[in-house]
Amino acid sequence: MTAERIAAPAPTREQQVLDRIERARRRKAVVREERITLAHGAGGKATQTLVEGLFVEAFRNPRLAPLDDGAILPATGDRLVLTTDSYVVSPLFFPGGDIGDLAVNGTVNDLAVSGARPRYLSAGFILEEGFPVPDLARIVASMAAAARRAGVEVVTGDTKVVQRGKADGCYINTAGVGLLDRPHTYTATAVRPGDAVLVSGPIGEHGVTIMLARGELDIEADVASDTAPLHELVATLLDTAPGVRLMRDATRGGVATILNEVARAAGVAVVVDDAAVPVRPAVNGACEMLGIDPLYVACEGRFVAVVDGDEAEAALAALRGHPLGEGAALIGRIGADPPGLVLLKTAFGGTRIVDTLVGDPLPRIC
Amino acid sequence: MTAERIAAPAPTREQQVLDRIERARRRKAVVREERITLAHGAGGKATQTLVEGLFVEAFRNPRLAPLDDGAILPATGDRLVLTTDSYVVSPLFFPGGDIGDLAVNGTVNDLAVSGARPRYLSAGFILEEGFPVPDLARIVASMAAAARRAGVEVVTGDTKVVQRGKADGCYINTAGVGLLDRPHTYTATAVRPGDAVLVSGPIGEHGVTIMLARGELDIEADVASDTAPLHELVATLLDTAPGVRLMRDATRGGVATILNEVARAAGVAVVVDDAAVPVRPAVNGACEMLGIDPLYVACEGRFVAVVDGDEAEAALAALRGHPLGEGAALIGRIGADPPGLVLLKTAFGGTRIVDTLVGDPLPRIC
Amino acid sequence: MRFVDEYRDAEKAQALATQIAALCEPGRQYKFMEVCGGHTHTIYKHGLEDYLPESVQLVHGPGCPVCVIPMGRVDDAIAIAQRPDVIMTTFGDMMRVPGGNGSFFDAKAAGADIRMVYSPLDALKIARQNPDRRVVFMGIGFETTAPSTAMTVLRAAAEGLGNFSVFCNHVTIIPAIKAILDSPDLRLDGFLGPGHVSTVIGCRPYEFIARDYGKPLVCAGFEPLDILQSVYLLLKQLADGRCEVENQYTRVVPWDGNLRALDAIGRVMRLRPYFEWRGLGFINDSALQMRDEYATFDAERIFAIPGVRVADPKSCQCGEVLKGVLKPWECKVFGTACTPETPIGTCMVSSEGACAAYYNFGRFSRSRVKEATRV
Amino acid sequence: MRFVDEYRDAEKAQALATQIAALCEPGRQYKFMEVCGGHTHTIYKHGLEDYLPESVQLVHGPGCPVCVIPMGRVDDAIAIAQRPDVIMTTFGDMMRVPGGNGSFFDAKAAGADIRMVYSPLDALKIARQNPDRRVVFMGIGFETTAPSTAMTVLRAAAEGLGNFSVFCNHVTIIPAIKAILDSPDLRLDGFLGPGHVSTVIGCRPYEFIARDYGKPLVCAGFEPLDILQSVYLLLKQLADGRCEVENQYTRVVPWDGNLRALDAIGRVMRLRPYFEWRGLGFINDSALQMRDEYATFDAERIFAIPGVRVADPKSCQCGEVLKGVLKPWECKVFGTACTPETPIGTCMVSSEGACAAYYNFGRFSRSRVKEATRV
Amino acid sequence: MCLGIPGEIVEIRDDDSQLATVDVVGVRRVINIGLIGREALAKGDWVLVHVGFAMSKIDEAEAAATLELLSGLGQAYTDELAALAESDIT
Amino acid sequence: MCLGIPGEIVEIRDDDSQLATVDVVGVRRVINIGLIGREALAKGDWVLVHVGFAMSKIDEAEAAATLELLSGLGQAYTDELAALAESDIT
Ligand code: SF4
Ligand code: SF4
Ligand SMILES: [Mg+2]
Ligand SMILES: [Mg+2]
Ligand SMILES: [Mg+2]
Ligand SMILES: [Mg+2]
Ligand SMILES: [Mg+2]
Ligand SMILES: [Mg+2]
Ligand SMILES: [Mg+2]
Ligand SMILES: [Mg+2]
Ligand SMILES: [Mg+2]
Ligand SMILES: [Mg+2]
Repeated sequence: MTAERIAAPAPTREQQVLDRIERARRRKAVVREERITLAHGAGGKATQTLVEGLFVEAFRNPRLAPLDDGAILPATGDRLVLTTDSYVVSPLFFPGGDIGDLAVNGTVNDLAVSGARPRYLSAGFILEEGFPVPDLARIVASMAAAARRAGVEVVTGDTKVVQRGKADGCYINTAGVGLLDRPHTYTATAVRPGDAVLVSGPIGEHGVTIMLARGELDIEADVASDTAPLHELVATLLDTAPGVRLMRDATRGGVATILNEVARAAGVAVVVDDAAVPVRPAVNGACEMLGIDPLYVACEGRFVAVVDGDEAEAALAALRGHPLGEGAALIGRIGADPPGLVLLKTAFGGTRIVDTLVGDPLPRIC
Repeated sequence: MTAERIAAPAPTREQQVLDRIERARRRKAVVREERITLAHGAGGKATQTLVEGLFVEAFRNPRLAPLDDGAILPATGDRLVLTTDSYVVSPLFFPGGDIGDLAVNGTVNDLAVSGARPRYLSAGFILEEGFPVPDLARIVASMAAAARRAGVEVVTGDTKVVQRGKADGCYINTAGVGLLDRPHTYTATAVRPGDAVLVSGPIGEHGVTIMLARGELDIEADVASDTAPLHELVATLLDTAPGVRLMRDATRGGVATILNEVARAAGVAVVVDDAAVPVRPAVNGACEMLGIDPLYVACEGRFVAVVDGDEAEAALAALRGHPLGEGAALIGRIGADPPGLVLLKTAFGGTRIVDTLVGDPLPRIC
Repeated sequence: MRFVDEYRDAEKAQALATQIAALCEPGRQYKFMEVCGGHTHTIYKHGLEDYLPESVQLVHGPGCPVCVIPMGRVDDAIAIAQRPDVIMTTFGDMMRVPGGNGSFFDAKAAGADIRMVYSPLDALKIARQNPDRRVVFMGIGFETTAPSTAMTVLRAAAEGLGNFSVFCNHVTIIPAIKAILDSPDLRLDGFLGPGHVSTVIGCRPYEFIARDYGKPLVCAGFEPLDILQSVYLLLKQLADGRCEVENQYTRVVPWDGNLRALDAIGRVMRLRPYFEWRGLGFINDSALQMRDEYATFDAERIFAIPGVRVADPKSCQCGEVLKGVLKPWECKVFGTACTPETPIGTCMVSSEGACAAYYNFGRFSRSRVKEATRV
Repeated sequence: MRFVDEYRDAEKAQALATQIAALCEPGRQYKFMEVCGGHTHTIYKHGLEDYLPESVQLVHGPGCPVCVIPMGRVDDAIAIAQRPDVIMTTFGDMMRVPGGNGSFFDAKAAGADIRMVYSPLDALKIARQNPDRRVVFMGIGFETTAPSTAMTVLRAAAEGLGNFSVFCNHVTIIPAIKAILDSPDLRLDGFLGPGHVSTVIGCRPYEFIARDYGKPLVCAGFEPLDILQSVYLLLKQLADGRCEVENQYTRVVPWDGNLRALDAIGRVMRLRPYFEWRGLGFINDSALQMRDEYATFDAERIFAIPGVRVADPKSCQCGEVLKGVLKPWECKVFGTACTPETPIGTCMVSSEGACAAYYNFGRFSRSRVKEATRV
Repeated sequence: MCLGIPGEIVEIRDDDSQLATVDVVGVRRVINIGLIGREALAKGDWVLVHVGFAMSKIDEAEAAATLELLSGLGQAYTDELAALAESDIT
Repeated sequence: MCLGIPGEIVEIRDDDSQLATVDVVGVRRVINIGLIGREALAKGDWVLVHVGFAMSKIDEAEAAATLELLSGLGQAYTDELAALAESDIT
């Protein structure tokens, strides 16, 4: 023992207390509150606890861990895809999923249908003061599970808390970065007459599920959201059919809206065979009851693909070979005239226009 | 004239009407409504009109134009930075800026302080039913102006409309992608004893401006938000001082929170000289009146930099040479002990801890 | 779906089409009015006209309850809805109908608490859940819908629910048909009768049409085969020289209607001396109002409403369309100034409105489509 | 800032520190209580103890109005706030104070309409703007703040504002000081008197402290030099063998106080027979309640409040800290179970609370800091 | 006008609430049957539903008769086609 | 307790509202001066502001006296330092 060591003063009682406190402060952050308060969004200790105790815990990955202002990502290849969506679904939890997996799958799907490999997500939460922390934990867990399933990492995020009455529990924005290895650019202007129109599965399940889950219509049906990550299914399709012109996930506005976007952008006619459009009976029943058209109802795990007509059958077979594409169907063809319009050959044998909808499909009595 | 030409049937009156309609439909989209309705978020015609008539118009660039599910970006270099923030500021318009330039500058700044060249933004709008369209147009215009100023492009976006009473007019999420050319990674763990702490200008102006702009405190002062894009100022600093360890824009939680994050992450003591911290008189006066500490008040155009102690003076000179860094100051040093704490040498000559705040700084009477 | 899919069979339709074609006298033009907007919707939604020869023309009648609401009544409803103590409830169909100063959607965006319901009973539920608010149900519809409003009022009365009331805009179909029959500029060969109204009023009330006006009427169901068969039946009457009221929709419509439903209406409501119809002007005894016994459930009496008559926009030709005088595309503003996004007339709002149906479903010419669908 | 910056001068402080050191008898320990939480805040915020010799110790008194509110009163306030018709208003200081079942912040998150105000007059404004709601102002504070509450009530009465009331929790400083002086386990050498309370009550009410208890008191301002000078004046009295009430804060505190303010209090409020103080128990005549003449503005009479006494948590030693018997860090739960995020006692909530001030500003030991700040 | 949809009665409430549950291809809703009357309805009956009320009981015999008529027309058409084919005018 | 802040009266309302505007380094707020009285105040006076009320008028002479006293102590200290330097005990 050196003299110096002996000379080091024994810590005072105060210092012992302070050391104990510092140890306590270094312990793993645990969110103890039952509800979100404004403090969780103020950037101080509560925010820190929420981020470390909940988000980092669930999304754990080396790019997120430093919690710096931005996440640093290795970028291989020479083209990226960036996309974003905010999720404001109500209710937050519904048969088949919740806002959490929706927020991951939705953005993954926008990347996938752009032809990119989904890789990184950002997550921006807007929470309403009073939101139950267990609900948030559940949402975050399902985001994390969805991210694992889709092979993406949540690498950066943000949390804001707004006054009670200034949100609806929880809104989530995700932005996604995907790596575009394939040489093609999938865009509506590539579509040309003679192409075939495919849909990857039965439509309208997500939208009908949400409408019924709100409980206001007092309608019960055995339906569940179709929310799913489509990147594998898309990859399967692209590997089989090099003549894919365009893919779109059929979210808000449904299949009808996408087809109209295609018709307008490419200056072509889209001719759909109503009888070929896959719709599950319960979805159909609910739509009949409410007087709405399944073609306008949102999906969250289906996409529309326009492919070279010669590859239509091969493309369909490829889709059907994947569990998420079992219900895929060839629903129509691209024509030249009348440009900009979507026509439907009705099951009854007639023909009509399918236009873009003005607003949300509203339940109607007449 | 060939026989065929003569044989082409003259269009019927009905067809003439229909042709006129199609021409009308191809005209430039113009948002005619005074207020946002749920239809603007439903994905149909109103959404399309809003996107084409307002957003694309303002943000015009070739990557946004296709309005596909994601934007395709050329990626040069081998590292990217991804960041995100949601903006929920109230009021939406305030002296010195609005939520629009805030949403651009804030994300640009997170990229800048990560050492990246800000390049691309996504923009996710959550609008409250009833939000005045002219206000939205004003916000979008100021986003576009801020983007131009910062040299970034808004390449993809999303719009949701929520029921009245489920938001506060307009929330914006931006995610940003920056290209990281510099070999360094700027992160808190790089900080070491002997380093110097700089702030790029007078603090607290944004936070005080917002508090007063709410009008609830009935306090008037000649203050304006400091919102500004910091990428040029950061570049100036990095070009001068290769020994920059870390930069952070001092947003929510203010300078004090950042310093605590540094102290904790790096296991160092941060010792700040209160007298050296630049605070404008009006900010100081408002803080005294409200009983809050400017160190915790948010800035939106200031950053904290920790640099090699030997480069402190050069770094300071570099900052001060740029218009946005005129008020820069050397405010403290990094020490070894006590690790994890931020100490303030008060102007009065004493010493105290500066801890992370529990919640928002609240106006207090005692 | 049972009782639905069977009546959407393309093969049977083809057979009917052949029979229909066979019944048409060469060179003669036939013009039948489908009274009901539901028929209009079916016709366009299924592309039914593709089965009809060019000589058979279907014209769209006044039977869309949303299309006939005058602007002033919409303004009145919005005035009630704008009161901070009121929750206004209505069917989705009403949300986009323009008044003199915007629609329910606009009023909602501007702050009024307006909620869509699937059933008037849902409005009652809202009233129970919000005892401190006044819940108004905007009742629209013909005799099909009036009984449900009446039953709801009876239920509210039984529960003693003091915060519920009805803004009654129910209308009656017979005076409207009579107004059309009396219109000088009309040439019709017969009527497709409103199937669902008839579940309540039965078929007897139509007898004067055949008897006094010499026009055959077939009470028709709402599936495409129902309509084709009804057209067939009309043509058959004409071919046979008969002029009768026939019931094609026997599976649903009893000849005598639904006495319980008529009773419910009669207990709660009585005829208004006159009521304005969009485009058709004032028609005597053509609408329902709340009886004095239910004055406390009558929003019209509880709230001060502006009650101002708002003239239809000058450019609006809904009246002509509702009377079947003009085809939708013949209206001067169709598809340009008047579109589903920016409707000028109500016929452009409801998916049963003739203009909206044609715009949304039928907006292309027959010959080009034949080309297009061949791909 | 005028009247502020002059009193934050480090050079003058150094001079004072020298004089203070010179006045200390070698070997003697001095213990002065700053009655007022504002002083506590200043002491920590400016690091004032760095100027004091080890032998001079400042102990923190009961003068933080937030720290002394018992849990039951917080629960009562929350019970009022939870009524859907009520808007509760209070100062930011109150928001995080824990009751038996959470704080105002928790209640707000759970749905109560609770708003922070800067002045009671702002609460009045809210009452004017929300005629259909009942606006309650939670009045807290000593005699400094009570006059503003009283003036606000007088104004509300003059305006005939029927939807405004006060949940009165104003307390009086003298009985609290007396309770501390009567506490057996205390050893104090003098008091720093509460400067801002004294603007209202003046210096005369302290005379019994010097006269009956033999403790000098210096009425002290709130800038760091004010406090150092007051410590100097206390040490000087002790050195001179004097025991008086002195006024260091003459620029603001008149010896006789503010008669208008006292009058306003007297018109609207009267003493409560007894009131519970956090940690100190019940003290007679130590708080204010609304007079009968203003019963209609008294939230305690308007609303049914639980009024249940909630015992302080077992582990809480706020009482000892408020009496100056324990230093904050000597409390068993300090900094571990009791932190500003999860306060057990009220002293950890207000930035004037002794525990919060020490935790936030002073949580490191003197010797290590000397090292640290040398870098 | 007046969207009506056929639904099968799958449950009738045992009280005087006049409520029943209908099923439309697996989709269920509680509706009011007061306009028909509980006594006139049984499980398995089909009704036409409009705005949450049963408007009329669907007459299955009449439905079958209509369809038969339509098939008859179809038969006539098929016969005609057959006759046409046989006539062999080419 | 009781945060108080000195502010300069820059405007006194001409009515009986007992309101005045104070300025704190360029920051302004309307406050109530009813606890001092309009008659006792003039533009340019300084008051101590607490929760939106003026609690007392700041006595500038007393403020100066306090500061002088503090400077005196400072002077004594400086003198002492000077004396110390002069004594040259090294
Ligand atoms: S186009 Fe519009 S205005 Fe013209 S008839 Fe149709 S709905 Fe009426
Ligand atoms: S540490 Fe907490 S419980 Fe202990 S005395 Fe301080 S405030 Fe009270
Ligand atoms: Mg940042
Ligand atoms: Mg997107
Ligand atoms: Mg998407
Ligand atoms: Mg952030
Ligand atoms: Mg998409
Ligand atoms: Mg960020
Ligand atoms: Mg940021
Ligand atoms: Mg989107
Ligand atoms: Mg058609
Ligand atoms: Mg200290």
